[in-house]
Amino acid sequence: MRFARALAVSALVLAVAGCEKKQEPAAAGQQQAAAPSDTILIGHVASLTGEQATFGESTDNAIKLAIAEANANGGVKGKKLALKTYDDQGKPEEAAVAATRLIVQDKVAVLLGEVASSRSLAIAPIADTNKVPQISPTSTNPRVTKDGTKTRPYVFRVCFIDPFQGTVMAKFAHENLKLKRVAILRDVGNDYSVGLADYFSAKFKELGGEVVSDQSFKAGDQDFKAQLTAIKNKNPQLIYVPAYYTDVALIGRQARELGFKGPLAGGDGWDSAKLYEIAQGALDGSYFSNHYTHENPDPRVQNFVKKYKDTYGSVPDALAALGYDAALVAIDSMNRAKDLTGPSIRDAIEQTKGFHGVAGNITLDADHNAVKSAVVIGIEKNTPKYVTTVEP
Amino acid sequence: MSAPLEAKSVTMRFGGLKALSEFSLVMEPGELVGLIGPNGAGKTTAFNAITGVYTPSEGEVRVSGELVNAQRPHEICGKGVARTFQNIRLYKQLTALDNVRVACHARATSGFFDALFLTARHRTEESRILSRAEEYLKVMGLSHRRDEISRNLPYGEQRRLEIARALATGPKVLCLDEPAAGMNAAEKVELMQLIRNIRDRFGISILVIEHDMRLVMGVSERLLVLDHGVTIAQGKPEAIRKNPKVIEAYLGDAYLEEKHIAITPEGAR
Amino acid sequence: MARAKAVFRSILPFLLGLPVLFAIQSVTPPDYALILVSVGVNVVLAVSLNVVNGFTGQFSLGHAGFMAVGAYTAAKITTGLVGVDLPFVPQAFSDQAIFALALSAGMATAALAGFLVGMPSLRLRGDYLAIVTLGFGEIIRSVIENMKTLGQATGLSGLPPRTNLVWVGVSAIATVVMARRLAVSTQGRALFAIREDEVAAEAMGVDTTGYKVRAFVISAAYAGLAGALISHAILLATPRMFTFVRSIEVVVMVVLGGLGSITGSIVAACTLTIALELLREFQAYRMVVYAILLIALMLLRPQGIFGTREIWDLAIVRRLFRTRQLAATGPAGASPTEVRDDSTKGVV
Amino acid sequence: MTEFLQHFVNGLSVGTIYALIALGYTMVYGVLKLINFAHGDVYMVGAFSGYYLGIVGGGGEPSFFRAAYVTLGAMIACALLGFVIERFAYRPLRHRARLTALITAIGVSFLLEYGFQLSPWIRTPVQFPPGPSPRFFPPLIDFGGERSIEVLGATMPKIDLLGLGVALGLMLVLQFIVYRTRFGTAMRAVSFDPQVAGLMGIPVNRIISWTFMLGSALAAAAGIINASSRPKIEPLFGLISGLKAFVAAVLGGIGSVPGAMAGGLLLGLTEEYVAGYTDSSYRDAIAFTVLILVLLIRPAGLFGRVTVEKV
Repeated sequence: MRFARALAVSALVLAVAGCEKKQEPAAAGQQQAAAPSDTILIGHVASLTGEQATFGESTDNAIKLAIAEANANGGVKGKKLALKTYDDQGKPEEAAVAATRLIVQDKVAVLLGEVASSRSLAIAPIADTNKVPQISPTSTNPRVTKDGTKTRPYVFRVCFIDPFQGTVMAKFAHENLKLKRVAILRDVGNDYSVGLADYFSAKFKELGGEVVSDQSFKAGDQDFKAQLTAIKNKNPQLIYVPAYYTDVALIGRQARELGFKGPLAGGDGWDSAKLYEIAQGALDGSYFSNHYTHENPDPRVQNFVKKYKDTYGSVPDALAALGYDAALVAIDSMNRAKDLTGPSIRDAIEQTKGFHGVAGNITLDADHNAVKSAVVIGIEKNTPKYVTTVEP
Repeated sequence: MSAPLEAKSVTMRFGGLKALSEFSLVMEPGELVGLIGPNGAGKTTAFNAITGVYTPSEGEVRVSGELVNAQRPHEICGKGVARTFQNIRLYKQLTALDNVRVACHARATSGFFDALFLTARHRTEESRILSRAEEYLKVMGLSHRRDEISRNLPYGEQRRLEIARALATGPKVLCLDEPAAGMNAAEKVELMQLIRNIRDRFGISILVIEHDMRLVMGVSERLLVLDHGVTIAQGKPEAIRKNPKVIEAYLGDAYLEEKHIAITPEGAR
Repeated sequence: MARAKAVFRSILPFLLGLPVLFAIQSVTPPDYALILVSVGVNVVLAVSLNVVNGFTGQFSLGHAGFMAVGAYTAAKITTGLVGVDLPFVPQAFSDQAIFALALSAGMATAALAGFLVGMPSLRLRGDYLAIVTLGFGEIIRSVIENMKTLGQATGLSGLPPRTNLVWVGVSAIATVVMARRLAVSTQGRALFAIREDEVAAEAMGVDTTGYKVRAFVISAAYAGLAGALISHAILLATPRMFTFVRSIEVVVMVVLGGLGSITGSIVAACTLTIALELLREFQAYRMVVYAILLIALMLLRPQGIFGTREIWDLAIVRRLFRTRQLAATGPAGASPTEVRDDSTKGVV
Repeated sequence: MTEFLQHFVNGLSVGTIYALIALGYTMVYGVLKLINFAHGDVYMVGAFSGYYLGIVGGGGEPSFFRAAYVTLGAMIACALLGFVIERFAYRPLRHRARLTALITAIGVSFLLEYGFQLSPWIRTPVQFPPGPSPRFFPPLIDFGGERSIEVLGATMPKIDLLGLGVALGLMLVLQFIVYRTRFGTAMRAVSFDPQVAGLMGIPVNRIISWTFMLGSALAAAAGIINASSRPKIEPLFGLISGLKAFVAAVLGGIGSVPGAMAGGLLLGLTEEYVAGYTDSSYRDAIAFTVLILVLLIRPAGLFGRVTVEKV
């Protein structure tokens, strides 16, 4: 009996709490987008803590920069922009809650994020249901914007997707470097890495090359020599390591310690000043595909690099550049949109064509993916050097 | 009809040490047998071998004729051999009642499914267990402690609760490991009387380990004397009392007892 | 008639709970709904883990692994049957029926996993058991990460949105009812006996291994249920959701609530989940505050919020309800009057 | 053959680190029966202390002197940290259920991990907290010329060789302390039964504090050795290593000093050969499988003694 009573009481408390909570957002929620307020809120879901915090941090930094710039230029439609960032600890379920809160409670006009595809996938359905556009800066998995055969109406990205980036490096290795035998070392716990590795492998084989070894590691591992020894024994001419710079730097060092002399290759996850700081020249002779190059004389790029460096004391990595672009696309679309409701902004984003971002010119295709050229960057004397541009 | 409990040449070895050798015992129904011997004689080892805590290195243990050597303690308990422990092992955070109810579980027929879906079987079972448990508490004079956490009971009552718990498993043979340890003389006599009563009331066989020879002689019909793992004598109390081997083995301990030098219960493992 | 009565008694908590849940469901805005879902899922997790860690005294660190098994099984079923309608019933009903099937399947496979893990590992004790269960959890995750059909690191996405507050509420009630009924049953007392003294439990006829495995299996089944629910709330199942850190979070809830205390687990699960949500404003400082909170709480109440007792055993609550019984309080499920007055009290 | 040998060398290098962290785990467990969950994070703090010391003082050319100064400094810093953790987070809970202290241990672990992930409050002379992005750990010793030696075609970095030497040395020192000194005797007494040890006049609190400090200092040494060999440090890098080291300690028989060493090396080698010769994507899974199999055959680990409960 006591238990039944306690249960009843707690149910009641819960119900009351539910009702109480309901009241304030409902009251405030009626006028939602129509409410005349002088700021437009942009939401950002990022992993500010956890294993991938460093990526969330640079994305968030860049977005702040973009918004500050836009405000300095008069904001959007006469209103100031404000950013609200929620941490998701790198967990998909947290990302979902964070996104929901941003949309429902904070009434953000646009949602930026997430870096990782697995978390963007948790956010995407929420953006769709609530009709608030989501722009992911760096989620490269095709499924983020496409649910089965259907394109998600409110989900966009400003980066290219795995199939393109994977094939870029496969083609480059086969045609430019004239290599026949490669090995792959992938981060098995990371969807980005697995996706790139799969597409690279498929394309390289299609071109007639041979993948002699396909090894895995897990982010956070400190030692990769077991895999590298096995790889080296197969005598590949190149090792494709589609992973983040945090691991790649050590992989490069350890490959050299084991006496592997050939090039390593990777994707945009490599792009960071930290890569060179930690690798200390171990990656010389390697290549990676990226969205842009710091050497690009374009004033927009130079301006961004300089500002970022001044504000945060480090050279922006690819994640920062794409975060910046995502924010720019959002701001530009809001300027073009007929009003600031979700559907209008969505339509404006969808029409983005030839947008001049720091990480390349962005045109969104029917599947809401950015169609843009990729650049291949080589590493010489521990510094990145532009090599070539690959058109989609 | 075979004996409720039978041990045939049971030997226990730990490494090179022979803790018990060729231990044989036949318990007749309703018999009260005392197992005595000085510290380290192997009394508790014999208990452990009988109740399945140890698997005998050699020999046979039979419960109602069935060989139970390799069986686990709960299986042997289920066949009708219950025990208490020398160093009281109650479920310290449970109430006196629950301690006994756990033991009633040995005869329960309902399963997890019944418990989770509150089947009729579960409900009759629970009320049956409750009334049985209360009965055993009453027999041992613990009804007034029913809802007290067992850890908080006085020492003597903890001992009695342990016996109640063992009884609740519905045994044919009850093995009591130094039930009077740590009690004063008057309490000991009272307890021995109680043990007799239990035997008479439930008609079960009881095997008692006891350190105090005089005490156990008063209640047992038969005695078994162990020394260094070897059965040195067995028979009626009067005969044992006069047995020179027993006197020799016991001299040291009896002497100590006389001088009232405390012997820790742990000492006799 | 008796049978009907028994069935009625068995499902009474759900009959009472459902209208409340539907009411809550209809008034809760979506942002709170998702938070309440995670609260509910954490209640399921904490209470079910309490059956192993609190009732039985076995230290398991593999709860996330069983969540993963449940989540992936259910996700495979719902995504596989998407667009399939049962004949003669409205589509909404058909969807829910399929989801119910998926949840049950998730529970069943998780229970099976619990059995496979429990059989060998429950021979070990204490920290050895902890590390082995943790290992199994990681093995399960590793296997998922390597399976193409399970989407590897990306996992399964595009799950139909089936989890709602009613499902979560029913699951939470089911878990609590399970734990409570166990606690006041002879089976539950056998589990407590194992926690208190394994040797003595064995000697009193409790098949300790068998009971430990059973507790483990039941607990795993509910973990699977929680996994299935959360994955259909965020429409995604990825290995990243089921790391050992997740298992640790659940252990924290159980210990903070008080080992063996069902209400303690509930309160701890609610408090911690909501606290973390409120702390979201602190951004990167959130987890730091959380960590300090955790240490402080443990130092202030080392026995957990309620110790091994239930909320109604606390003096302050007793006074509130003017409970007749003044006898000393028992630990979880030890309240002796519970069974005797079955006719009136047996509902839960 | 060369490949086999190369794997052996690699495995030793990883195993050394596991072993060093496991030594600290095992000691703390030995006296307190507590899984010091924060140990992996103390290891991380050790590496960061070394990093900061390397920047602030003695900056400049790598030298033996600098290495010694940084290592000792980091060990002292972590010993102090260990002292503080034990004093304020564990000691008040010593007489409570063991799981209670485990939760505070988790709390301390979170505090260190997430605390170090915050963006810097202090920017000069060093940035503290360091924030989430990885940092380069500067070389402490210059071996001059070749950084690796070659044995039968297998290459081994000199720094790993040095690390192995240091680890073995520390293990011997520890073994000596535990079995040959008064402190060690007291430690073992506390481990056996703290209450009785207290009654025998052993200052239990002080012994436990010292044990904690010793264990934490070992973690710091492990942190420095690892960072010298794999010069990337970040706030979360103790998490996985700590977990693996705990596995190693259990594998060897938790509470046993040679067990921790053997467990660490065995785990390192197992992972290495698994990743090298079979499917590297199952590396962790197989490492755990090995652990489980070992524990099922020897429930107290390789060097642990099965304690039969007296009835």
